[in-house]
Amino acid sequence: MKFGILISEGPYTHQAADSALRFTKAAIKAGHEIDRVFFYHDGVNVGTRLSIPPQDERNLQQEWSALAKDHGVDLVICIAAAQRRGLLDENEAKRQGKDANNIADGFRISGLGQLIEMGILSDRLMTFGD
Amino acid sequence: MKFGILISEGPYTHQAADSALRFTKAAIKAGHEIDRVFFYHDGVNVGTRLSIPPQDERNLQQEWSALAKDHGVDLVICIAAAQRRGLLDENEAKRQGKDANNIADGFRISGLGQLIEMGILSDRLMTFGD
Amino acid sequence: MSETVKKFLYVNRKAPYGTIYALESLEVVLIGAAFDQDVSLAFLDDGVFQLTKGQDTKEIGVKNFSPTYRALGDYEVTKLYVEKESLAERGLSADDLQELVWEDEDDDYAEKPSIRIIDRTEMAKLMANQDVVLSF
Amino acid sequence: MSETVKKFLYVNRKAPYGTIYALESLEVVLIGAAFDQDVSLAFLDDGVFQLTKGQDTKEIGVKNFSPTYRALGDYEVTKLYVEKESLAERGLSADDLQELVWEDEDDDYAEKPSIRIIDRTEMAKLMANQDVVLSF
Amino acid sequence: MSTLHTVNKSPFETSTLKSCLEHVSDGDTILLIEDGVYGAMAGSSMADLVTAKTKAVSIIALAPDMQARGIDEDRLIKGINTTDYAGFVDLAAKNDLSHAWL
Amino acid sequence: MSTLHTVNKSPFETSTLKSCLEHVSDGDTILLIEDGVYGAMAGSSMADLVTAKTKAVSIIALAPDMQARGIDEDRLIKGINTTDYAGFVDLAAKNDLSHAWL
Repeated sequence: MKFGILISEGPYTHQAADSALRFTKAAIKAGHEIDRVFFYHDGVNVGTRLSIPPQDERNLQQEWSALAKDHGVDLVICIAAAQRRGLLDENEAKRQGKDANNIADGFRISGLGQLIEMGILSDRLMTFGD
Repeated sequence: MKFGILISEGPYTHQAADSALRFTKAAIKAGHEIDRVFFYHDGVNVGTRLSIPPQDERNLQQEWSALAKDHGVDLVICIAAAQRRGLLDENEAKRQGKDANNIADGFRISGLGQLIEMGILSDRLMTFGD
Repeated sequence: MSETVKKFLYVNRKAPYGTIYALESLEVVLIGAAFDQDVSLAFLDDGVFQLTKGQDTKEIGVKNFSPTYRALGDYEVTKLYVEKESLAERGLSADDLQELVWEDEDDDYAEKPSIRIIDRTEMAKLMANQDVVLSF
Repeated sequence: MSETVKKFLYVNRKAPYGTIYALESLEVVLIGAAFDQDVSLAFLDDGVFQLTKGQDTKEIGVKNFSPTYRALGDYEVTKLYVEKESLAERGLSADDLQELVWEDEDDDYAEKPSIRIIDRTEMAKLMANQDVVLSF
Repeated sequence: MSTLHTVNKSPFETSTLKSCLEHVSDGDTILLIEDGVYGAMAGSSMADLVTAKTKAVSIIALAPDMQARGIDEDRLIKGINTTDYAGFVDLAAKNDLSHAWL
Repeated sequence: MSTLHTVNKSPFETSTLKSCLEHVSDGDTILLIEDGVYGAMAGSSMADLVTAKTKAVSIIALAPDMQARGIDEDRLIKGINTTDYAGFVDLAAKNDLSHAWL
């Protein structure tokens, strides 16, 4: 079965990004396909490579990036939500005249259409938010 | 009278950062002193210079940076909360081996002791959060 | 993809301005309108506050996005279900809501109301009868 | 600054793990302990869940910070007020909470309980009688 | 000693206003801000609970947040007044302590 | 057609669980996750409301979130079962639709 995952809250502040990660891992383990993970609202902040959680805590960005690498999970950050919150890739930074970018490996920035498409193409859409 | 301001939520997602800004401006206008503004929890995200809100919306980071410049308001971002959420200045980025930083003009990163000190030294501590 | 038509329900349970969810939900609806799916919007609990008349955000510095609901008809988003019990619990009636309309091209472009007040039992049925529920 | 002693009250009204507020509030308490102020902690509403026994976060991958409350006594944070009505509404009693103690050096280092169960009227009085209230 | 309590949540969504009402002391002030202003509306399922406290404490709604949400003054519970940000600052200065109910 | 409803809020802090209970259809499943698991506890002020629904719908609590919060299985309302993340995935696959109450 094809799952689409929507994550609406940032890492650490709300458990939503953790719950989504555990659900995704369990779904992959059960042989399901993860069509796409879409990061919206503060969820875009999961994709920053500049976070440094305490050493005895989990690193959510790295865990998601590993899922992208190991299982080809498509991690899409909403461009409109990302701009409001200061999450940029190299192209966006250039286009907007910003001197730095902060997106992590395995994440890509795209439009809200990718969320709707995920809703159309996946068998089940799961939302994790607040 | 000396006010200390604690902001606990990020920009745009919650109105807290807006309310704090309007309270601060009104307090300055009324002749009060703003001792310090302390950014905690997701509030640290107010201080990123990489955000690009839509052109017809307010830019909270710029408004706070202007208050720091025009009125000497001390804008302090909690280092522990900032590390979890990926908000870094040049020194922190170097120290942590990160290739970019994203702090905006007028903000500085420091410890939680600055919040306690603000509680001790200000006449009133106002909290804006969720 | 044009062959797949799914029933999409956008569930709105949060008040506007205190948090960004109402605005960013509306942005999804506007983008989603281009995909030619069968779209409904549900407003219940504090979500009914999104549709009230007379919103004026000048003094709080936040963008007033309530006029955007009036544009939904042009995007062929014409089914806005509002829960009666949620209105009543908040001391509101249908008169407190904006008048939202759409033009029915199959009926000589007659203006028809987009807001449909339904009760809780009907809302539960609406929710049960969907392919995708998006809540923010 | 050593001359100023203010009454600080940390108000805890949120459950642990679902959000980070309980953990980051505790981090402020630990740092604040170095400032030699008159510190009290209030636990009411869902905040009482922070102090329950037997928390084990292994399966959710989030750090279990509940043992840290047991260290508060060593930081001379010895006044943890827990509201009786909040416990009762949640089906909890004092027995469901961790045992937290501090050593009274003025009384031959006798171990004394840090948790004080108070009722809502006493909680209101406690809140009224502070110089600084920090809520997260 | 008196306290300024601020409540920024809708009373229909969270129990924050209810908890605040149960913990205020006579003579305190409750300022409803952001989504908290919905608690000031007459005729709602929360109105009786709020009305019952208007004698012992001063309940005030922040007008800019009311206007943003389209709430006219004539919709407010009797006994609830309004103020603006300047008034908010005055209330914070006038009371000895501020307590934000989050 | 059946729906998996997820609730991740404490029923003492927000009205989310109450609203979900009022909008489920017979035969649906409610999965309590994160702070939502507090809604599964017996003896609380919410327990009667939840218990009343255990006949018409299946109410399940996510065990990892219960353990994190120190809630033993014997504290649960009778008729509420538990599951783990693998069971969560199965529930999502088995039901036709998922509805997150946020």
